Amino acid sequence: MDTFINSIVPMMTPVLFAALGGLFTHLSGLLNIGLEGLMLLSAFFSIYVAHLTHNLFFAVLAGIGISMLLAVFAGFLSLNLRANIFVVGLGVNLFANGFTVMLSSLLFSTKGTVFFQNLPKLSYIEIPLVHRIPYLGPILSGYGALDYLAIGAAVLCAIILYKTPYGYHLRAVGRDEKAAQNAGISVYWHRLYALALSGLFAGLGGCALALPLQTFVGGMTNGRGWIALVAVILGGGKPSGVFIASLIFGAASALSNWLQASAPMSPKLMMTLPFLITLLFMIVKKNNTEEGV
Amino acid sequence: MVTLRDLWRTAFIVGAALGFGLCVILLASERPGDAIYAFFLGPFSNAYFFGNLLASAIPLILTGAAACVSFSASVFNLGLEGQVYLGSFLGVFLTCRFGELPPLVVYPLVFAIVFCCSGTLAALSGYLKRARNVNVLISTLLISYITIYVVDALIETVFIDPTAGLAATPYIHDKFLFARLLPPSDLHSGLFLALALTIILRIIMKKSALGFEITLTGKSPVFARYAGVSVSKVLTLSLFISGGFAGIAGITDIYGIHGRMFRGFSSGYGWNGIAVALIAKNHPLWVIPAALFFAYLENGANVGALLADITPEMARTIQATIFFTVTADALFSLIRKNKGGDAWTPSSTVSSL
Amino acid sequence: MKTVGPYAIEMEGISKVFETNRTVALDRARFRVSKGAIHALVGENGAGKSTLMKILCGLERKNAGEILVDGIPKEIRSVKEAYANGIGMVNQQFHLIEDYTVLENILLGVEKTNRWGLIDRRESAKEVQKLIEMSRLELPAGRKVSELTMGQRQLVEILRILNRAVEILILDEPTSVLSPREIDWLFSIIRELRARGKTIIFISHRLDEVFELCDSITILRNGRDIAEGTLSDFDKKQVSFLMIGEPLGALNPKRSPKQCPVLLRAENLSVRDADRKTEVVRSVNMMLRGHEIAALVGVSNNGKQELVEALSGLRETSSGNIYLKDKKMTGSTPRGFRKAGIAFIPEDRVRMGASVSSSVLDNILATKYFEAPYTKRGWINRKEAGKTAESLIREYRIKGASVHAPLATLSGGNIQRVILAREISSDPSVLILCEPTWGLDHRSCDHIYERLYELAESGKAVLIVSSYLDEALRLANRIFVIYKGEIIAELENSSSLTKIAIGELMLGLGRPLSQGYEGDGSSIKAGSFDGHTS
Amino acid sequence: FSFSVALMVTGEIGGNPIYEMMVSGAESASAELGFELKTVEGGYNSAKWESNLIALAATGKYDLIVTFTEGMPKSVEKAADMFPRQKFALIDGIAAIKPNVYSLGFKDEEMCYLAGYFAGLITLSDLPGANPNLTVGLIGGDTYPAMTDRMKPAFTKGARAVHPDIDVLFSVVGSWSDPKKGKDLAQAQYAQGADIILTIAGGSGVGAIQEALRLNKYIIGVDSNTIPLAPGTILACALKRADLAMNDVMRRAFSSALPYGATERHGIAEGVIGFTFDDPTYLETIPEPIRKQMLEVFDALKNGVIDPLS
Ligand SMILES: Nc1ncnc2c1ncn2[C@@H]1O[C@H](COP(=O)(O)OP(=O)(O)OP(=O)(O)O)[C@@H](O)[C@H]1O
Ligand SMILES: Nc1ncnc2c1ncn2[C@@H]1O[C@H](COP(=O)(O)OP(=O)(O)OP(=O)(O)O)[C@@H](O)[C@H]1O
Ligand SMILES: [Mg+2]
Ligand SMILES: [Mg+2]
Repeated sequence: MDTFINSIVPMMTPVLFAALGGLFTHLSGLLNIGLEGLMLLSAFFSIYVAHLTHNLFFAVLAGIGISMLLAVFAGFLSLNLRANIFVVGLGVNLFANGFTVMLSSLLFSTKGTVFFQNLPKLSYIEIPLVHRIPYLGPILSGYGALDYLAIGAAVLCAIILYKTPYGYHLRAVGRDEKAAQNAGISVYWHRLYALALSGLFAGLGGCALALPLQTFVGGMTNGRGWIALVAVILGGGKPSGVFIASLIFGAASALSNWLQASAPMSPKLMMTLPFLITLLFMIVKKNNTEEGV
Repeated sequence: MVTLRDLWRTAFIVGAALGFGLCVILLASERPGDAIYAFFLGPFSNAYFFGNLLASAIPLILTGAAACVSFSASVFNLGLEGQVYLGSFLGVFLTCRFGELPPLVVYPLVFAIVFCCSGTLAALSGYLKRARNVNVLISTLLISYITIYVVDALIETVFIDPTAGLAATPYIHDKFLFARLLPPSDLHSGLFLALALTIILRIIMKKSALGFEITLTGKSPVFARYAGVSVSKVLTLSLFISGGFAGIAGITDIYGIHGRMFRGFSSGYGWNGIAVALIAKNHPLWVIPAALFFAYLENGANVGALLADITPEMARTIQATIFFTVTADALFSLIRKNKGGDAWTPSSTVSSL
Repeated sequence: MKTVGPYAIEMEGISKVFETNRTVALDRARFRVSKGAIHALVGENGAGKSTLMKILCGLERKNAGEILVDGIPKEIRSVKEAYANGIGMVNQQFHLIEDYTVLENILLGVEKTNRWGLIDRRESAKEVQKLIEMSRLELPAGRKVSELTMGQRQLVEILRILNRAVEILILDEPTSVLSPREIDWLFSIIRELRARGKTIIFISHRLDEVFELCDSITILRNGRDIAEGTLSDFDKKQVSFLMIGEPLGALNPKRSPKQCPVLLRAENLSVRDADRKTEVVRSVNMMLRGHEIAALVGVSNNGKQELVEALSGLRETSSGNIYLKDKKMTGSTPRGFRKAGIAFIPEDRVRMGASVSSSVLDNILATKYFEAPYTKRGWINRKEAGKTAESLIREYRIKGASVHAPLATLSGGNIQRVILAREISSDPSVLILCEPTWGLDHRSCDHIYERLYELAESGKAVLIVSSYLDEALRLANRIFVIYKGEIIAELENSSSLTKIAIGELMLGLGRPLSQGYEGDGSSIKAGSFDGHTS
Repeated sequence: FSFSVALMVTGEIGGNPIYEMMVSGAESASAELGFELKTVEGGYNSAKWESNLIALAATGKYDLIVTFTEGMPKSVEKAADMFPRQKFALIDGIAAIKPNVYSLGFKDEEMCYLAGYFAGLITLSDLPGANPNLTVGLIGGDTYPAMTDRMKPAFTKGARAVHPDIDVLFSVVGSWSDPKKGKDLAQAQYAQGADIILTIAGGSGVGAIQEALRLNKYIIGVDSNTIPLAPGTILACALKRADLAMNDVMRRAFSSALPYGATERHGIAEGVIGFTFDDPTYLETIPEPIRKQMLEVFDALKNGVIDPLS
């Protein structure tokens, strides 16, 4: 049972990171659907840099950096050249998918799995004292550094969005562009910041996906960027909601994985579980009556 | 008015995008000249490739039109993929069931049932929106995922052709296959169906009361309600039509090319349909050139692989650079400056998600 | 006729062409305001007033011309730069974040932070409370703006600019949604600001207000300034002549009604608010007769909006019934109400009454398309619709590029005309309209009044909801006063009926007002209610 | 070049180890023998594969067109009918008999039987990572007929041949390139009592290896020898030498010795299916008795004494 519960958080982490990134763009009114691609790009570069430098810090930095770069580029396309953000986002996904495999075949001369056993490991952290609490200890403790960071990031995002002027301005921009402009807030810059932040968090998501596995495989995000978008909207545009949505999705996936192994059912039907549970959750939860489709 | 600056900007963007695409080719290809030729001109180099290009535009025209309808009502139907999938599966299943009947009886029957079933799948999200205020974007997406897995499970278990060697349904009878227009290429008479449906859609959107209600609701649901439109009904209906078109896209492709349904059948028809609709700025007729453009990019990649050494990942990278710029305002300034407000702004829809 | 320097603002040769519809909004206009003056900017609908002011505050870019602030040439490219130059503007179309609270809206862009960079809630609340108190207002600082009435929103907009401590304050038609009492409050604030040396630019179509309040004036016509000077050099006739270029016709006389059958009847009508908890309209009984114009007046937040929305089928009723003639309407859809002949013009024009991103034609068609001759077996006859639209544009003198241009490209007044034209032309048997002359210039007001009289004369019932008591008194045969969700008085409009008397009733007082009042709705705290201007 | 071959990959090479092996087999043959090799990646849009095949045949430039997998027979047959003078070879799939088509299938069931038998031996053993539970696992990249009809049953049969009560856990990743999910599934299987897992999941399998490393459990690899990636964790690999097979087909075609019109199925006897008996780590980590038993089963399969399916 502990293992089951313990498996939920790591399953949530990449999705949560990416969803936090998506959240900023959602609130700014320019939803970035390129999270999938940003994660993938960051996953590749973090592995590459980890391989070059054997330094996890640089690896994470590289992952974040490249993903922010692409996100800002997407912002430039959408804000300056007024390209459609949805199409640009699809472009980001396509680009990352192609470009990483291209680089992988150039740099590692394989288009397939890039796996290094000798990379520095992200260790699992037992929180002192906490891990000794009976029952609760094993659930609260014993995750990877990035897992803790993700939860910390959710808290940080909540603070940024609801306690700082920046957060107020950003949400205002998303709520009513004209009104924000009228209050002297720059719509352009806030949207660009939001996209940069989506790059930052999606980048972290990519690192959380690749670094603990010391592996890069082309297309290894497998739709997690899209799930992150679901979490953004399911979470009602709030970091806490996004956290809960990601957690639900993580738990549903864990359940699906768990049941798959021995259920006498078509595995394909088992795989619908995470989506089914998320959908049911959406139907059951109280949806505020604010309009907008 | 188009200023010189606009022209420069346009030239710069297109140049930058193509330049990057060329860099990719130069970097990764051993015979860049051949690769460039094959990618960009290959699809037009002979009737076979050109026929294939047109053939692969057919489902995109239909899914593009499908996306248009829902976007016009400002609902984001992200479940096209699942609706295509369900439509194709049902279509094949029914065609096998009615195998005894002549095609002219089966077609209308199958098209009607497929339209209704795929449409209902999409309209379900409209119902959930109305009953429980569930976000349509998410519910369509989730329902689509679920549909795909369930249909996969059906293909893998109950409706599988054991001799196929892969998860696929049995073939439908040859008499049901659409006529080929340009053999041996894939181009089939479904093209006319797609064009006709798109034009019908355009007429509905432009001339009918329903089309008016859909656009009105899309632009301002509050005003639409005030004006007496039943907003939730219109949303559900637009989803229904959208899903129906997606289903038709799937079964048309099967009648035209594959003759059976198999796992992984709709490789991105739904998603690409969305992109097509966005490039077409939500205008049903612009969907046709946008879909052709998309098909051109895909076939360029394919011809590039056949005649030169373009790999799928190179193709994706090049396609992405084109994606980045196709919707850039500057490119459309020539067309749109004169047309006033018909343009659909991305932020208004995306932010209302 | 000249305004005198030193000037706080000088705008010289300002031109503006809107590319989208190739409209010349401003044509080498000059605009100068003396320091410390209250300066009026007047002109017909579409004259270019708002555009000129938007250029001044960085919301629009000019094509040509130069701006001097305190004699120094300035480029104002964004609202932020305008604030930096001490210029702040209150737009008429509200620019508030609906789901932020009053407090958050007022502080938006100038939040107070503590040393961690976090918003200091306590300090903020204190500051806003102080601001509200200083301006003698009663506004719920913690309430979301979406729950406020239009008048309260206007006050929030004004407070927000006051909080910015600007030197030059632009008010674009601030009075049209305010109650008389609120207007008085605003004027006293404006005068106080002048006393503190600030410069105020005031846009209004109500010349009474202009003459009461302002020191100097600029008159704009078709994008050009055609006169400026101190106000004492002008009289009202002159100004309206300069504005429209022709003398104003005589005022139409008020007409007295015949006794006529009841058209619309509400019986014990109750309505709950959005979260279905409190009753905001309580057992209302009212009747509207053919051949008459009735007015519904009341202080904001007393159920006025909810009542008329219920009467027009847009809001669910919790009990009671609505009858049109003898047909029971309760529970019918908005479309059902429309088809039965009840037309409604809501207070919230931009969101509910129109779709600004749709074309003028579509806006006109929106409430008509489902009936002959515009539709036939589900197909719309666009030619017919175009004809109707063109004729309405002519009749209501709607100024704009074309019927296919988005509504948003029309000036504020012209948007109003489109909405009015649409509803009045639908030939309803009952017309309910909120703020009938909101944002309209003088000539259009008269035109609308004329249309309303015509409607009534042809046997229809008209109910106006107006915060402008002068208008109610001028138009209506009967006046309903709503207070705390109940119709507390139904008054025949005779010469003995005064604004003061109505005002007392609106506040729930049966006797002449001497001290403060305990009403919960009004925004103004204390001070006497002494009717409206002039 | 006097001889030229086109290789139509049904999908993309990236993320698909067996494709990678086959392509490398073809490339080495082309390098050794000096013929022209044109590799075409068909992409994930399977609608394109058949038309690619036809397009390649239509060029008439190639002496032989090679393609893979079990999904392709119908397409190969169609192309072969359209271009009767064009030679085709289908690897890892069996097409109907046509005079211009050669097909070669692999006996995946032998590979999986070997793996299953090995897994059974390990779970019963007293190796440090083995537990008393009679549970072994199989993680597949996806469900497809070869997996459900041959691989999984053979694996189960192999394991039960060691002990009839052995439970086989079966999970499907749904993707060949999702190492994270591979890891999660392995975690679930190990937590449910498995101590050794066979991964037939391409890039997704890497995640399972990581999880095994973390928990000190075991993995059986497939296709190529991956023991050096995680010695001591990947205990053995059941080999499917698709590269050798491909190389061999190319050689035979080059020397005009490929029997067109025939179909063959290669397995242990032909040296295509193998086991990492010679790997030094294997020799080191696996106790003698188990190794001996494995060799016996291997021989029995080779000689047809055991039917890996039933
Ligand atoms: N965004 C816009 N795009 C195109 N045309 C516009 C736009 N805004 C205003 N116009 C046009 O510019 C002209 C001047 O408009 P403006 O809003 O300045 O008038 P106004 O004097 O404020 O009128 P009103 O009294 O009706 O508010 C009008 O003809 C209007 O149609
Ligand atoms: N919420 C809104 N959404 C879209 N367009 C709007 C909105 N509010 C106003 N507009 C349009 O934008 C233009 C500028 O609006 P603004 O309120 O500044 O000027 P205006 O309508 O002339 O105001 P006023 O009535 O005070 O003169 C107007 O033509 C108006 O129709
Ligand atoms: Mg104006
Ligand atoms: Mg065991």
